[in-house]
Amino acid sequence: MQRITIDPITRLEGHGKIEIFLNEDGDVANTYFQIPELRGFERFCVGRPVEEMPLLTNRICGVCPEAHHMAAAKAADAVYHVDPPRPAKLLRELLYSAFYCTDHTTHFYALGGPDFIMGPDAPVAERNILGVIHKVGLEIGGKVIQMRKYGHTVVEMIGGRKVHPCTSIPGGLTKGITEEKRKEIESMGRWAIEFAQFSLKAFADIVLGNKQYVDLILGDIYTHKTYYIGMVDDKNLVNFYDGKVSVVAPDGSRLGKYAPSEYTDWIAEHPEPWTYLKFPYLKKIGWKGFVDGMDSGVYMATPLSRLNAADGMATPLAQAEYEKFYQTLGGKPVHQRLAIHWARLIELLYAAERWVELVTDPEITSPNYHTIPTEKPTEGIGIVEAPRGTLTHHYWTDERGVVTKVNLIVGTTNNYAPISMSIKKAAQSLIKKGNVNEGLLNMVEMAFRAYDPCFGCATHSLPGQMPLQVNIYNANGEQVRVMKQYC
Amino acid sequence: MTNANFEPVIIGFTCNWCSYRAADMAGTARMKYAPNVRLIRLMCSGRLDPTFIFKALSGGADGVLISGCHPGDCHYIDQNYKALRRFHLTRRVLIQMGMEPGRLKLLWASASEGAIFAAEINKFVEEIRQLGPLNWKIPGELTDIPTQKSQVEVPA
Amino acid sequence: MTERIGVYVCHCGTNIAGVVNVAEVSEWAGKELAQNGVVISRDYKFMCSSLGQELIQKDIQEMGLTRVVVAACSPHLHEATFRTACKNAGLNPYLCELVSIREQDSWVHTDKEAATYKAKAIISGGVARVAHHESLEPLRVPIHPDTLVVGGGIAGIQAALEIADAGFHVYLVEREPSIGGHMAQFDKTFPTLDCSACILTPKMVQVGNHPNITLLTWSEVTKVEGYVGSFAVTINKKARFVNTDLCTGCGICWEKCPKKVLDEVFEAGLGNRKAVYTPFPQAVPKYPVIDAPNCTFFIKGTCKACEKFCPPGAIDFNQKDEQITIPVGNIILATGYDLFDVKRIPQYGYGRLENVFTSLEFERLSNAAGPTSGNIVLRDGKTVPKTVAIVHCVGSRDQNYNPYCSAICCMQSLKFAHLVHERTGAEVYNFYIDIRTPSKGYEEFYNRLLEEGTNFVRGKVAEVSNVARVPAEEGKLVIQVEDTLIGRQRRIPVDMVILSAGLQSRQDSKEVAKLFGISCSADNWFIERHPKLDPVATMTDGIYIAGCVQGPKDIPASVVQGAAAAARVLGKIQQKEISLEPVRASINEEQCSGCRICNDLCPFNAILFHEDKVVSEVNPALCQGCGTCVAACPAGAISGTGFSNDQILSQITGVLLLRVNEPGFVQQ
Amino acid sequence: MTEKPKFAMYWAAACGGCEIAVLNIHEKILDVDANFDVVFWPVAMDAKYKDVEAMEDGSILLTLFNGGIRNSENEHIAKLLRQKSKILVAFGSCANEGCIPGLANFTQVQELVDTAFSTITTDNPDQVRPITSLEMPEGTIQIPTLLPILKTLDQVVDVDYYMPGCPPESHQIAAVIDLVIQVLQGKAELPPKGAVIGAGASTVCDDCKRTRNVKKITEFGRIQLKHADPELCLLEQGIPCNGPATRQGCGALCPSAGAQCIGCYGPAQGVIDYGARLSSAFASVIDSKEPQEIERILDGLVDPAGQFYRFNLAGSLLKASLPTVRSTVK
Repeated sequence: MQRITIDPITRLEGHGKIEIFLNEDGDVANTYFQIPELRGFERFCVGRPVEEMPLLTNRICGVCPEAHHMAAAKAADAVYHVDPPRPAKLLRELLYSAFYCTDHTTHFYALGGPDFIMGPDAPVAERNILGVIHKVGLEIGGKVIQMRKYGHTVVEMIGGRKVHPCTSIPGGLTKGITEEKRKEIESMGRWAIEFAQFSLKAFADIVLGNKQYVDLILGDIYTHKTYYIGMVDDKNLVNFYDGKVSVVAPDGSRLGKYAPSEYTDWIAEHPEPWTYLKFPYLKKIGWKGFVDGMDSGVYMATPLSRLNAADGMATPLAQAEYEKFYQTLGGKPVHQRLAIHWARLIELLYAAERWVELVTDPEITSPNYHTIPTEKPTEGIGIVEAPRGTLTHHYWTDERGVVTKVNLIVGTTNNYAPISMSIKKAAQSLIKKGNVNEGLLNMVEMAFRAYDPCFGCATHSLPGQMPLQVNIYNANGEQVRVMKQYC
Repeated sequence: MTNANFEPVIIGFTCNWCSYRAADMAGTARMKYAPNVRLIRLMCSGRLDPTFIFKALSGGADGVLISGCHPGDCHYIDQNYKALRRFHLTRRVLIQMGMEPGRLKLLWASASEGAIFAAEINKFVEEIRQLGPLNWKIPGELTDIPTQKSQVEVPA
Repeated sequence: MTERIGVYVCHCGTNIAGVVNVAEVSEWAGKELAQNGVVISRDYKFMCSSLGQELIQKDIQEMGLTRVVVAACSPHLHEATFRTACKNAGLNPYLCELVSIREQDSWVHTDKEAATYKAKAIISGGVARVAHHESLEPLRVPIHPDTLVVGGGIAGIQAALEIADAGFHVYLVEREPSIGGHMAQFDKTFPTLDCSACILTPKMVQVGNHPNITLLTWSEVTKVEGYVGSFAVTINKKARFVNTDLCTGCGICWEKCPKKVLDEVFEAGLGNRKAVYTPFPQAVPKYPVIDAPNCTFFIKGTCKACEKFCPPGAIDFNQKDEQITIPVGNIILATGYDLFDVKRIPQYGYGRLENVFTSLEFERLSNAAGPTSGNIVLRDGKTVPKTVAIVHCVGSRDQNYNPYCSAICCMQSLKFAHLVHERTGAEVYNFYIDIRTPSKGYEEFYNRLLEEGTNFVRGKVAEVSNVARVPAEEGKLVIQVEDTLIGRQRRIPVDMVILSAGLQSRQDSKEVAKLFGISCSADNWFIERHPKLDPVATMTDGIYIAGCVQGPKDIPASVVQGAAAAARVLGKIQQKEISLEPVRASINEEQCSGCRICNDLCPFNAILFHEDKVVSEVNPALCQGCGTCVAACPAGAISGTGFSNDQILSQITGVLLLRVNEPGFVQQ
Repeated sequence: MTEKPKFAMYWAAACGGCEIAVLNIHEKILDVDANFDVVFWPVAMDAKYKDVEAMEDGSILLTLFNGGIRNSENEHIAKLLRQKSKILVAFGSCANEGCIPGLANFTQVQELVDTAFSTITTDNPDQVRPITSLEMPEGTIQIPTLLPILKTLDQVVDVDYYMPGCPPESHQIAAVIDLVIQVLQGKAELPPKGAVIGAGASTVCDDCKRTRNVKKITEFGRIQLKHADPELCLLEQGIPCNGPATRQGCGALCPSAGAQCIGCYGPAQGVIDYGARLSSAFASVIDSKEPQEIERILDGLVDPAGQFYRFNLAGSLLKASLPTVRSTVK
């Protein structure tokens, strides 16, 4: 039995560690994708005032604090049974859309993108943002930087801070925006739309234009027929901030939609003793292990899932791309994981359009951005779509609004099972006869990098990178080769 | 160690004008009390910074005594009320931190109350003895905390 | 560790050495505390002896010690001694720290081992602390030669005259129209029975004419700013409606004034005065005041009789209150006392039973210048009482009212008994708890009363009633009392009852204390700096107290305190400038962000906020060094010299040194 | 030109916000690329771990270390980077004082795991818990053990500079990078070892535009239960704002956004224990002399320890709750 350890997976936010066991033939017998840490937010948030949850859970993840800030704020609203005034909701979603643009940009150009732009087997040292800049030219570097800057500027204007926003409180926000800020935000939004279109074009040129990549995408290596979930509005169109969660079966049929208050009827988590992270699955279907298909409760929650789970996009340009997407990939649902990258760019376009839509709403500058809660605080659930998947915060409080219990099902966690499956499948198809090289390893990594997993979020654990180490043992368990790669 | 032969160490913060003089008076009157308290003189109980309390507790003390002039008798008019307020809040913090509230004691003692001062110290020492050692101190270097070595080894 | 610290452990004969193993301690310190900077550790029989001090000084000079720790008695005893010793050896006195191993160790512990162990611990604390001491220089503040005296009673008068006679200017402020205080209301003074007016008036006149005294009657202090040496005091001169530059005090105005007013203050409600008046004939200053609320002109808008008849035309109805601000270097508070309100004890019947009198009423009654020209008669104004009861301790030594002894009631009651006896020949009963006659000539006076045949009944009067049970009690006031000497309840019928009311602090004493930034006891008497050794100074530099404001006392004691306070002030003035303990707080402007947490924490108003720079600042001359703001500053921008964080925190670490090194420490 | 000085950035127990904050210096990131040889930066680029190992001690000029020390892994790499770096900077609240994850020090580590594995959605009838070394059919697999308490960087290795903030504000990061570049060009001096960089000496109030008066607290309030006056000091309105005790550096972002300061920049210059300072300040201005009344007012502070140690429990004098500390002694 040979053993390979990939530790950690790189260019994702947080931890991950893969154990690959080879059999006598040097083929993959099994893989274990382990999350080595747990932070215990569910425990140490107990005792804190509920209005602090949007500030504390921010720190679950500094990459998508906005998502936690929003989910927490919505949960805290629910705890106080208070419905924020419309302007507050508009502002929150505006902040959130701007954040989406930044986050998807970061992932596509800095984290996931390099695999495509540089090519999966490009030298390690070039497979990064700087490599992308060098290849595509400084112009794109400048644009990426500009996009991220705009996104964070809007987050700061509404959220008070660039990272870890602070303005959402039970009942709304602590501040609104002025007309001149609104104008700024609008012009940035319009630029964002252009940038999104530019990115889709780049993707079309570099990836869709490259047969090798298309085959890679369409190939079986990265395909799983699982369930998909994603939030939709009342017209069943993709929405990131509010709505019901739509659940779609591998055959594309809609299993149903659940409101935040119903999530416990739909989602359950399965523990394994070899990892700190739990495996969510569809309660109605049940946990059948790391398998796909109609009978396995394993589901995915990613940009691709959201597209699969919805009937379309709420904005015109994105809707057009949406249709092109399914035409190109042969109808709904799309099961190929690498298509997530494309779906992400479509969401980028949607977010940018939504951004402009919201900022041009006449109510956006209204001073009516907070409703003082009057009800006794009890229990509340908040759900938003984090870029990496459906994010659920559930709090219980005492009558003073002090948290007594917490449950969190975080973006990436949803995808723990499918990611594990993708890794196994990729490893099985790529590692033969104990033949391993970094290119292959990276293609294994690509299997999950597509999910843009954020195990900082997932484990609510203290993320932090660990060295990637591949130990290869022969059948006698002697170490014949050691490969170490940092991050 | 069992409480019986456990000798607590208590840090006592005294005000220069009342409680410290009460201690002096207990001395001149040769009143006997337990040798477990180490008094630290402040000009006024109002000088008491909770930092001192935490320093004492995390530095090896088993209990902390705060003493000052009786309400209304402060030599700096009403600074002992500030000590009173800090005492109440600090106690709340320490309770939340899992400490037995009995380890923090507030005692008003005038310069003439040597007997009361001595008696209260004896009482306090006994109470702490019953509570046992505090040990709010991470032994040695933090890095000495035994942890399972992770599998990722760096060859020397 | 750059400091070179010397540790000196004192045997104090056997006082310390008898319990603490001094040699062991000093040897331990020399060895174990070497890494903390201790370069020499010695023990000696009597460190405070000149030989002991020379020992330290020799080491300072020869070994170049930079810090000294003396483990001996309480710093309150010998801190000064050893600081001076260091100073004389060229070491800044504040680089010396005293560790009390006598009062706090050898004298209070019996277990030698434990005591020795404790000595080591606290010495280690002292060593750790002293390393962080800084050289300090006392603060020098110039003294303004003028003095403010508040209160024109005998204590204030005495203080004012002492200072004025010494050639320095005094402002004497009195809220009544005339100085004189309670003493002016008395007829005789115990035990010598000389006429109160006869001894007081000359002093009042002296004050009135003294070139060095600015007399401000009918005035009150409204604001006090600044600090010892340079106070700025604002005084409100209430409108007198009499131009004192023109007024001759001839008295025609009050003769002509048609309006009679019951005199609640000076005559204790027994007599009347006019709406324009001086409280009493010998009033100083001689100028009258118009009592506006009662003046017909101010009420109806007509009359002006006084104005019409005033020869120099000194009446001025348009006068307004006048605010003046004066600079002074020192302040003496002699604001006196209030009388206990006997109505609070209803069973004694005052106000209900007309022939029950208060002590003050009796003073007026017996006063030749009083409403009855000194005839002791009942309320009806003619009947001379045949039996008189004098009740001691009314409102004093009573948990329900004032727990303390009012000090003067015994002698006052004896005086009353004598006067009644002398003037009416009536039968006199004194009801007392204890007779207290501690001063010169007092006990003799008591004996004299006994000889005069006064009846002394030892017992607290339960009730004064007018309900007769036997014919003999008809139309009489009956005293119900347990005579504790014969152990029987007694009922004694009398014609007149005098309640010897106790003394209490002025009802506004709290406000006055706050105004001047000093403190009150639970009973609201002002607190002296030290009950024995510094009875007239307060915790606030430059502010002194004299007379009953500090606690109940008789005339001689008040005069003594007046003079004593004056002496203290003169001493300060003579110094031209004074040095203040350099134990002070200061704010680092860089670190202060003007959050204003500290602003309201200082009772001495030493912290001021600069709106422009948005930072707070401590006025070192006002700061008393309590350190409250240091502990409260969330930014850590305030530091306290003499009791810095470094010093205290390292002292904590120091005293815990042994604990932490204990074997078995941190064992569960 | 001669070889560029080496730059490294590492995250231990962090949320990634620090990395984002660094990326948020935007164009400046190109200066870093121009002036430094970025040898090691997990989130942004790949690098060979063995190269880092192979480097001579002290060959990395500047390492920005963010994240707290949660497990032996973090500790191990902290030591390695200390060894390889000339200048080691504790970067961000976690490395400085433990940050929000430090709140875990209120509870024993086992409780953290138990809670996570028994939530309402967890289907765990067999009470499964992570096992650090587990025999599977294919062989033994392991996961690291969590330390009993979360530690700050300087509780593990010697730290040269401290850069606070959760995360450090990008303009501060840019300024520090400028400074280092200046130093490289001999145009500036490094601050003394142990200094706090990228922050001011005073507190958040210094940058807060709200008007401040003398403080007298008669009531502690909750930000969601009132419409706070946007012009007036929040603390004066009873809203427990940590600004007065929190180091200047962020530009008072939260108070200017209508939210109370939660203290992410840590203690001000020369403050030993943030929580002690802040609680002392709050308590001192409580407007009552009556124990019962004081208690009533304090009831308004529903979570004092959390309020005062939100970001720096791990870095405080007490470090962790008593039971947690005791659990470290076996």
